Amino acid sequence: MLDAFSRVVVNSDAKAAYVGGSDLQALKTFIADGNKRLDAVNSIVSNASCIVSDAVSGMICENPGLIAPGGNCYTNRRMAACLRDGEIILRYISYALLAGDASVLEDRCLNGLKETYIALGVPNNSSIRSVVIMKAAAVAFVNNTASQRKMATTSGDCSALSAEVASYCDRVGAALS
Amino acid sequence: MLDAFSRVVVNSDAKAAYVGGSDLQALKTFIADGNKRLDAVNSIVSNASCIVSDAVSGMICENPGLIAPGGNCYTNRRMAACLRDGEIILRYISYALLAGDASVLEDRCLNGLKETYIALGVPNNSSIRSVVIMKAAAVAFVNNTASQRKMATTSGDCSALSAEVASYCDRVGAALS
Amino acid sequence: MSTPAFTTSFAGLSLALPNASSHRTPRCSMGDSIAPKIVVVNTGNEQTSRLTLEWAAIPPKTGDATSVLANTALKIALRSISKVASSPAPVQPCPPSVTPKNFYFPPETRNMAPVISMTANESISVAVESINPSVANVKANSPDSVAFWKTPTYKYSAPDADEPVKPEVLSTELYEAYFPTKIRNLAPKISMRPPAGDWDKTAYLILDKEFVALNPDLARQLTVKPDDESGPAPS
Ligand SMILES: C=CC1=C(C)[C@@H](Cc2[nH]c(/C=C3N=C(/C=C4\NC(=O)[C@H](C)[C@H]4CC)C(C)=C\3CCC(=O)O)c(CCC(=O)O)c2C)NC1=O
Ligand SMILES: C=CC1=C(C)[C@@H](Cc2[nH]c(/C=C3N=C(/C=C4\NC(=O)[C@H](C)[C@H]4CC)C(C)=C\3CCC(=O)O)c(CCC(=O)O)c2C)NC1=O
Ligand SMILES: C=CC1=C(C)[C@@H](Cc2[nH]c(/C=C3N=C(/C=C4\NC(=O)[C@H](C)[C@H]4CC)C(C)=C\3CCC(=O)O)c(CCC(=O)O)c2C)NC1=O
Ligand SMILES: C=CC1=C(C)[C@@H](Cc2[nH]c(/C=C3N=C(/C=C4\NC(=O)[C@H](C)[C@H]4CC)C(C)=C\3CCC(=O)O)c(CCC(=O)O)c2C)NC1=O
Ligand SMILES: C=CC1=C(C)[C@@H](Cc2[nH]c(/C=C3N=C(/C=C4\NC(=O)[C@H](C)[C@H]4CC)C(C)=C\3CCC(=O)O)c(CCC(=O)O)c2C)NC1=O
Ligand SMILES: C=CC1=C(C)[C@@H](Cc2[nH]c(/C=C3N=C(/C=C4\NC(=O)[C@H](C)[C@H]4CC)C(C)=C\3CCC(=O)O)c(CCC(=O)O)c2C)NC1=O
Repeated sequence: MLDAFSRVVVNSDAKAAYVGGSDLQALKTFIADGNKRLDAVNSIVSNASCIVSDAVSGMICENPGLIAPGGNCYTNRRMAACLRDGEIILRYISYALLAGDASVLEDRCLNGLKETYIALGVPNNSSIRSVVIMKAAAVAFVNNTASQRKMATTSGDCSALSAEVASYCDRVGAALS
Repeated sequence: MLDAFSRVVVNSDAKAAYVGGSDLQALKTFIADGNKRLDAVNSIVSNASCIVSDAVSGMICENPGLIAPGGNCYTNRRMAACLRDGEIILRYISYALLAGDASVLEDRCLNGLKETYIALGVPNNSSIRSVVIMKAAAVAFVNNTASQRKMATTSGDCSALSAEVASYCDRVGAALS
Repeated sequence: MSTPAFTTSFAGLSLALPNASSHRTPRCSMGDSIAPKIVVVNTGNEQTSRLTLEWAAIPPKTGDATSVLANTALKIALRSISKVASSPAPVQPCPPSVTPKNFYFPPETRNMAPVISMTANESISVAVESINPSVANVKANSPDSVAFWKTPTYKYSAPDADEPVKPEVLSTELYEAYFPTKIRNLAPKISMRPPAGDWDKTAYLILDKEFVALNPDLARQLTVKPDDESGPAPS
């Protein structure tokens, strides 16, 4: 079943997958901590825009040279490219959390990313910094401790899930180091 | 003589009087040691600011409690009032030296000063100390022995004048005792 | 107020002065701060030398007060011979509602220190000044960086277009191997509808993928700089 999922993501011809009703029940038996995991993924994807722009802003706050002439985020086009990359990376992380598996993240997103960034002059320590901020936000949302927004979920312990999403964020950092 | 001088002021209800040319010559025949006296007065009034701030500083150096909380010179406002009082007193002394007469000093400046100071909590012994320092400075200037500044005057003996200004300073001390 | 009257002659006035009556001086009383101001001008020429006498209220010497206070206090501070060997005062605990830096170092006096300068054998000056060095044009005492949506005003400053040089053409060979065109900028899209409750357990999960587009409007927002005092932007 999860192979089917990966195919959706990986194959350019594959169509979207819709899982409802009893299929969803079946899916949930396959993925560890089904309900909690879906809540966790939902908390991230529902706040994706905010998480990404906050992380990119924070990265720039700390290094304003990025948006000065010569900086890799200088001009709207590059800033938009940076925000897009952040969103791409966050979505692959959320997919890894859905699947409970980092292979698609590694193969489709991280493979060759460092080399690509070096060729483009994207400063990897800054990219890593933005992913670290996204990690803080993602962990906060999974644990429902985000200071500015609370999700309504049934209370319980999601620390394993938050540790898991943190580990996927760390893989991105490791790939860029 | 200065009575007449003052009368000039009183008769015209004016606040300022100007004496020059032949009026000045006439005046000088009536004030004892006209030229020397004018030199003496000049040496004091030309250095008035310095004499006053030096005397007040010295008074405070010897009694730092005056500028600590609770002291009568504590805060800019009171310090400004104290410096002003010092200037008032020095000006009346210089007037007494010009007139050769202490009556205006006594009547307009010293009369009721002690009682005023008691009512205000101004410590009279400190006031007296600052006048003693002003006396030392005034005497030095009249004798042209001030260590930091020399006036250019025709040499001669001005000890009578310096004793006279010292006596006016002593009257202030006596009035505050 | 009428103009001063000049007398033409003092002839005949006696030098034996009776005590001056108080009415001969301008009406004033204790507390008016009125005192005689004498100015003597000696031009060395009998015709032009002159004396002026003016009765005026003397205002408090506010300007002098500051420097007299400070200079005298410094002398007292430096010359106190008997200094008690001090042990540090106990540190007051910071109340929970107050940020420590505001409690121990209130903003009005924060980041100031005595700056001593001297000329050998001539003078010492001590000035208490704000210390504010900068690194790469960013001053130490700049306000903390604030996210743009937290500032009351902000100014747009990023250019819309690229620098005024030839339009950039990215060489695709740089990343073609890793991110071939067909799949570049593609990312999973996950959406879901959780069950609403016991009355409606309908739920679904949709997994899709999409090309993530550039969003110039959002980018424009993020390049906006908040108002601050840190001086010219680093170059
Ligand atoms: C000057 C610029 C500047 C920024 C832009 C931020 C950037 C920023 N955001 C967070 C950290 C965070 N950012 C978010 C993000 C969000 N929370 C929500 O409710 C929203 C939906 C979403 C977008 C705002 C979350 C949830 C955290 C985790 C901590 C927290 O809840 O505050 C962190 C901490 C990272 C860490 O701990 O290492 C930083 C530096 N800070 C800055 O100084
Ligand atoms: C720590 C603080 C501190 C001070 C502020 C001084 C205060 C001070 N000044 C003088 C004494 C004096 N002060 C002046 C004043 C002046 N001379 C000038 O050339 C200037 C124009 C003018 C202002 C400086 C003069 C002329 C004397 C007389 C002695 C002298 O010439 O030095 C005296 C001696 C008084 C006495 O003999 O009883 C004292 C104590 N001393 C201190 O310990
Ligand atoms: C309106 C302004 C005005 C003045 C300021 C005086 C200025 C003045 N002083 C003196 C003249 C003098 N002035 C002094 C004074 C002194 N000598 C000392 O050594 C003492 C330090 C000091 C005491 C105060 C002396 C001693 C003389 C000479 C003798 C005398 O004329 O009495 C003279 C006469 C000419 C001369 O000798 O130079 C004049 C014009 N007269 C004026 O009309
Ligand atoms: C014509 C003569 C004449 C005077 C002599 C003064 C006298 C005088 N001095 C002060 C007022 C004052 N006088 C002093 C002076 C001193 N405090 C000290 O510790 C020192 C010992 C001393 C200076 C040497 C101070 C500090 C005040 C202010 C007191 C206060 O407001 O608390 C006041 C009160 C009102 C005011 O501040 O104006 C008056 C009337 N005014 C006059 O009209
Ligand atoms: C599936 C995964 C996947 C990705 C992760 C991206 C990877 C990627 N990023 C960029 C391209 C870029 N990536 C960035 C990103 C950044 N610049 C910074 O200073 C920041 C540190 C950082 C954001 C955090 C920028 C600014 C560009 C544009 C570079 C340029 O055009 O000069 C490009 C070049 C082509 C293009 O612009 O589209 C590619 C392939 N695309 C993918 O398909
Ligand atoms: C298709 C969409 C879809 C979803 C989004 C989920 C929604 C969902 N979550 C839970 C249920 C739950 N969800 C959580 C999750 C959390 N609790 C916390 O305190 C953490 C902040 C957060 C971690 C992410 C927990 C702890 C439970 C209850 C325990 C469990 O069922 O595992 C349940 C079971 C019923 C209930 O308890 O309400 C359901 C249906 N399921 C779905 O089918």
